[in-house]
Amino acid sequence: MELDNLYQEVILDHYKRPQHKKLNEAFDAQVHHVNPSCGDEITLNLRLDGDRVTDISWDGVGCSISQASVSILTDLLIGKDLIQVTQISDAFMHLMQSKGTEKGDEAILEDAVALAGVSQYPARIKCALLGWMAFKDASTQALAKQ
Amino acid sequence: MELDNLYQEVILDHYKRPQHKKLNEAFDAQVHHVNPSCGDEITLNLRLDGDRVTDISWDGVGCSISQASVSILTDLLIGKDLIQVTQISDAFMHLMQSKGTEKGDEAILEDAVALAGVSQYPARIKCALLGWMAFKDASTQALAKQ
Amino acid sequence: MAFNAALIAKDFPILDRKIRDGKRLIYLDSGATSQKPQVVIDAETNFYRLHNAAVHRGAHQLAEEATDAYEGARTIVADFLNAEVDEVIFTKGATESLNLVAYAMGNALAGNRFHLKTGDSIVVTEMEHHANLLPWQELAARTGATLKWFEVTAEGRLDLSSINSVIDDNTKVVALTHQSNVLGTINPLEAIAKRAHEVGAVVVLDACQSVPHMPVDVKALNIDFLAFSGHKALGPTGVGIFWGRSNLLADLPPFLTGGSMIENVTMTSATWAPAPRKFEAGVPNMAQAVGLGTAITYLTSIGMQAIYDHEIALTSYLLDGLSRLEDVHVVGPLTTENRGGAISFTVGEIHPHDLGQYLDSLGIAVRTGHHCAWPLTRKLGVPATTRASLYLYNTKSDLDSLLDGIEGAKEYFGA
Amino acid sequence: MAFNAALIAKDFPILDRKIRDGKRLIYLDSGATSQKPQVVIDAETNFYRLHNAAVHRGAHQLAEEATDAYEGARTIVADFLNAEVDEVIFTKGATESLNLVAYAMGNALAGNRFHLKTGDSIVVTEMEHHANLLPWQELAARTGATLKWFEVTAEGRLDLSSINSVIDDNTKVVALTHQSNVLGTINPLEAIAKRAHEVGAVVVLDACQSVPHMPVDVKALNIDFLAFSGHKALGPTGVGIFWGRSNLLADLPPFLTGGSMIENVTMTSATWAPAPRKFEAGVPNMAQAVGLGTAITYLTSIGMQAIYDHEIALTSYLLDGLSRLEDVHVVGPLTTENRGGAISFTVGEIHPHDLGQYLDSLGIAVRTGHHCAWPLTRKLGVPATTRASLYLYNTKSDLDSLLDGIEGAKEYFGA
Ligand SMILES: Cc1ncc(COP(=O)(O)O)c(C=O)c1O
Ligand SMILES: Cc1ncc(COP(=O)(O)O)c(C=O)c1O
Repeated sequence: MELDNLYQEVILDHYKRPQHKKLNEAFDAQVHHVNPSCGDEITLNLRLDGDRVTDISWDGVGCSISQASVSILTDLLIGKDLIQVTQISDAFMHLMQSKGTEKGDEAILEDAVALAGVSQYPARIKCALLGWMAFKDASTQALAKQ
Repeated sequence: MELDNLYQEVILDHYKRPQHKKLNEAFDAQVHHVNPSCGDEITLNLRLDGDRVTDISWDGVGCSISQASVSILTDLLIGKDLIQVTQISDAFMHLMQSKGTEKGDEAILEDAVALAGVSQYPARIKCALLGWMAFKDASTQALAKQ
Repeated sequence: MAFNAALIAKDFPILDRKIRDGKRLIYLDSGATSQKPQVVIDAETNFYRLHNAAVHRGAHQLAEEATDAYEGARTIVADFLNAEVDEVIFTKGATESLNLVAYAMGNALAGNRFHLKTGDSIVVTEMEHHANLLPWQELAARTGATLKWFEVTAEGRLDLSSINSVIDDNTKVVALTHQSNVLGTINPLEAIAKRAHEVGAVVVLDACQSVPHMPVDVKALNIDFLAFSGHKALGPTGVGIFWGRSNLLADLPPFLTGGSMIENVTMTSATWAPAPRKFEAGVPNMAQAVGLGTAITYLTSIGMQAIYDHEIALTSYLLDGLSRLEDVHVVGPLTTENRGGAISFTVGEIHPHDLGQYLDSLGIAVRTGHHCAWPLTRKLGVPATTRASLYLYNTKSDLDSLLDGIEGAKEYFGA
Repeated sequence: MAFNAALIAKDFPILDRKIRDGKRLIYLDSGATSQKPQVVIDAETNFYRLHNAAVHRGAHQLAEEATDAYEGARTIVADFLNAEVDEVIFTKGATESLNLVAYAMGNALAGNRFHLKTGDSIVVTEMEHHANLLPWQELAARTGATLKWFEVTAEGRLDLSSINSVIDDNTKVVALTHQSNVLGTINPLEAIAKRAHEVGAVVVLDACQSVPHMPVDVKALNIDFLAFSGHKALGPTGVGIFWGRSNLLADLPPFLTGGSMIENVTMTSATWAPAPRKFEAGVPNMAQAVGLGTAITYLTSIGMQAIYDHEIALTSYLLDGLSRLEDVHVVGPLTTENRGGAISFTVGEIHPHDLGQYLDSLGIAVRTGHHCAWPLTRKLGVPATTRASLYLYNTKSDLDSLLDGIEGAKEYFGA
């Protein structure tokens, strides 16, 4: 079934057992993002230690794609420094815009390659990006405070 | 030539030698009407004696149809009482809306039957009616003063 | 002639299309936009191929023909609504129509009956589409008037229990939807219009979800202004209707200004032509107006009562089917009493976006989200729903596919 | 490939039509509205037959395709104008675009750079179309700002001799036409934009008569906002463009409010999506936007410079021909220097309405009247003129017919 390209096992797993989905009260930046076309919402807390991501926690409502994407993001980015983070984010953006022509580099993106199929469904790309946009916003804010 | 239905001799004659085209300073009502789609303008002065039209005079700029129509109107309506005026105006309105299916009753409309062809040119009906609308407005105003 | 939706569907070329891997298109999203019969597509095409010219402006034959076609469409719309011809104004859609009346009221100076000021109130409802909420929020902010609203009950009905305090002597406008695009609820206009007129307020009806689906007679409804979109009524995109009582249109200031709506213009001032011209600045959406006229002629030839009856039968069938599925919760009235064919629901823990995507993979087009009525979905505690919305070309077999699809999704997502 | 207008004309089905008693249609009224090539008609038709759905709103395949087509058209327009994609806003026409910017400025509160108040001024010109005059008159009346204008010389040029006092430190907006729809005059934007920016004012360009006829690069022109209508550029009726610099669009408040232009909505307040969404409330004129994209692709394939050169050659030919006729008086520049193919004239004592009617009987479509620029025609002392306006499908033979027709009219009306 074509749909399985979109809903890979990994995604449904993250959806059912989301990682770091419990707001940590200690944070350097907190952001709230909304997808106005569907009403999905996310609150994301970020902790930075210098240029290293020490914690990401979140809460929100949304579809499997948006929930899985942010869950995967937390696994991927916690512990990385900002250079690595930029590399990973850029690779993810690139994958989302690939219209199904790319599979993603598993060495960089790990579980996030499971989201490759989203790039074939233009209306869903915003779902997959909700958490990433929130993270980007939070990291800008946290850096500004340093 | 089909166009001759529109531009009858009588119309071009009235256009070149318009009747009562010189404002009489004595009037019971003066009105100024404009055709906003082409910029044609008319000023019309009316004198009533009881329910009888004793004088109509006018000035204005406009196309042959609008100028001839008001010229014909003055010839037709001066001297008539308001019951006759209504009968003539109604007959003229009816003729204008006839889409070329009627010729007009010469006993009532006299020279105005020459405007029958106008009813086939929807954009020109407003030209033919400019003077008639001005007259209607003026007679309402003059009556209100009595 | 019995109503035959399958036969009607043949008039709509898009319904022949295949979706995803060759699936039949099952279009259940007519509440967002309807599909177009070939006659409507042809009407626009013929306008461009044969009669295209700027209306009201040229002394040439094409301009005459274009004007005839355009004004002919106005007459068709007027007859359809039981309105006077000069009361019908072409806009680009319901959103513009509603903004038109709100902005025009904002343009009314002191002394004009539409002038609003601090102390006045504007009444809406909690079930309004953003298009019939935001223009009033903005008007209230601009004029100092207060925005008030009728709440929605858990059953998806307007709570009219305090109608006399919601609509009071300060109320100048009551703006509400005829049929909710989320709940399907058809609102009790009679009581509201009566109370509004008692206090001297005007009633603005958002008829986006009613005019395409049932007989609507503006005189019988006792309303003052009405808006709907052509694209939801088998018509082209880019055209809508604003209707107003002629005595009110005479007092209402214009909204958009420009060519063709004037009586006289100097560098410093202008005067306006009478309605409908006063509200139609610029070269109009002529081909679209003509297409809408054709759409309405098509609807009339089938009969609005017959269309309504068909949709009610389908709605009843779908509500029934949904009630038999586990974990499915319909948001809105559960019977067809005073409700139309917009049916929103949730399915267990499956997010509407995921459900919609699954149904799409079967060729079934539904809409998911807050349906541009975010305050309503928030109030009902469901940030998003899935909506099936029905029209004359839908059949019971479409609904069977939907019901099967929902069961399939439950399995697929392991819910 | 040499420019071949006769071959191009074959792409336009209406140009095959017969007028009055079987006369060939000679269409010289493109300044009012242009004709449509078959590819544009097909683009709208195909949208309805294959991809019709509400954009940005559905999770289903049709909605994806419709969104692709609609956003694709936006990219085409952006490339055409040398603009950024998010700077291009679809409206229903230039009249709406110009009202949009005027109303949006009226919505700006104190503190916003677009806020206007007593003491501020808005500058227009005496040659504006009503669509670029009345919205500013109204804005001035609403805000207390003063309306000022550049006068027009007897030669039909802007009198810029007192530019530094017309545009002064109080000026907030300078709104003017790129090419006059009556005179054909192309205005000297460089000097005006320079002076406007010097005092911190924004420049709003009415490009209705330039974008369809010559290369227009919004960056090179150094302007801030631009408006044009699709229907004058081979596109469908019911669609236009509003362009603005992205930093300015970020500050400009919205105009129409409703669905799809929001970020968040509660019963009492709302926040807005970024441009272009902020300015596109409601289900858009999707099929028309797609048609406009196709029109622009068609224009680009021929080349805007080639179209301009062709029109200039025709203009020169017509000005020449008219100058040889007795009693014919051209209103506007007599050479092709900084002028385009809108050529207005009077013929002795023959009223333009009568001349237009006579030409129509020969199959020649021109426009007569004040051309929605009444203050201009009044200023020039000609209450009405006859206008021939040219486009890519016109030929010298069309102009020969016009010249012969004028001679015929003189005889017919005994002038
Ligand atoms: C110079 C100019 N500005 C504005 C307009 C208004 O355009 P529209 O009527 O398409 O909105 C026109 C054409 O009518 C025009 O020629
Ligand atoms: C109830 C209701 N009101 C208003 C609108 C707005 O209509 P449009 O987007 O066509 O302007 C819609 C549809 O989107 C609707 O369903």
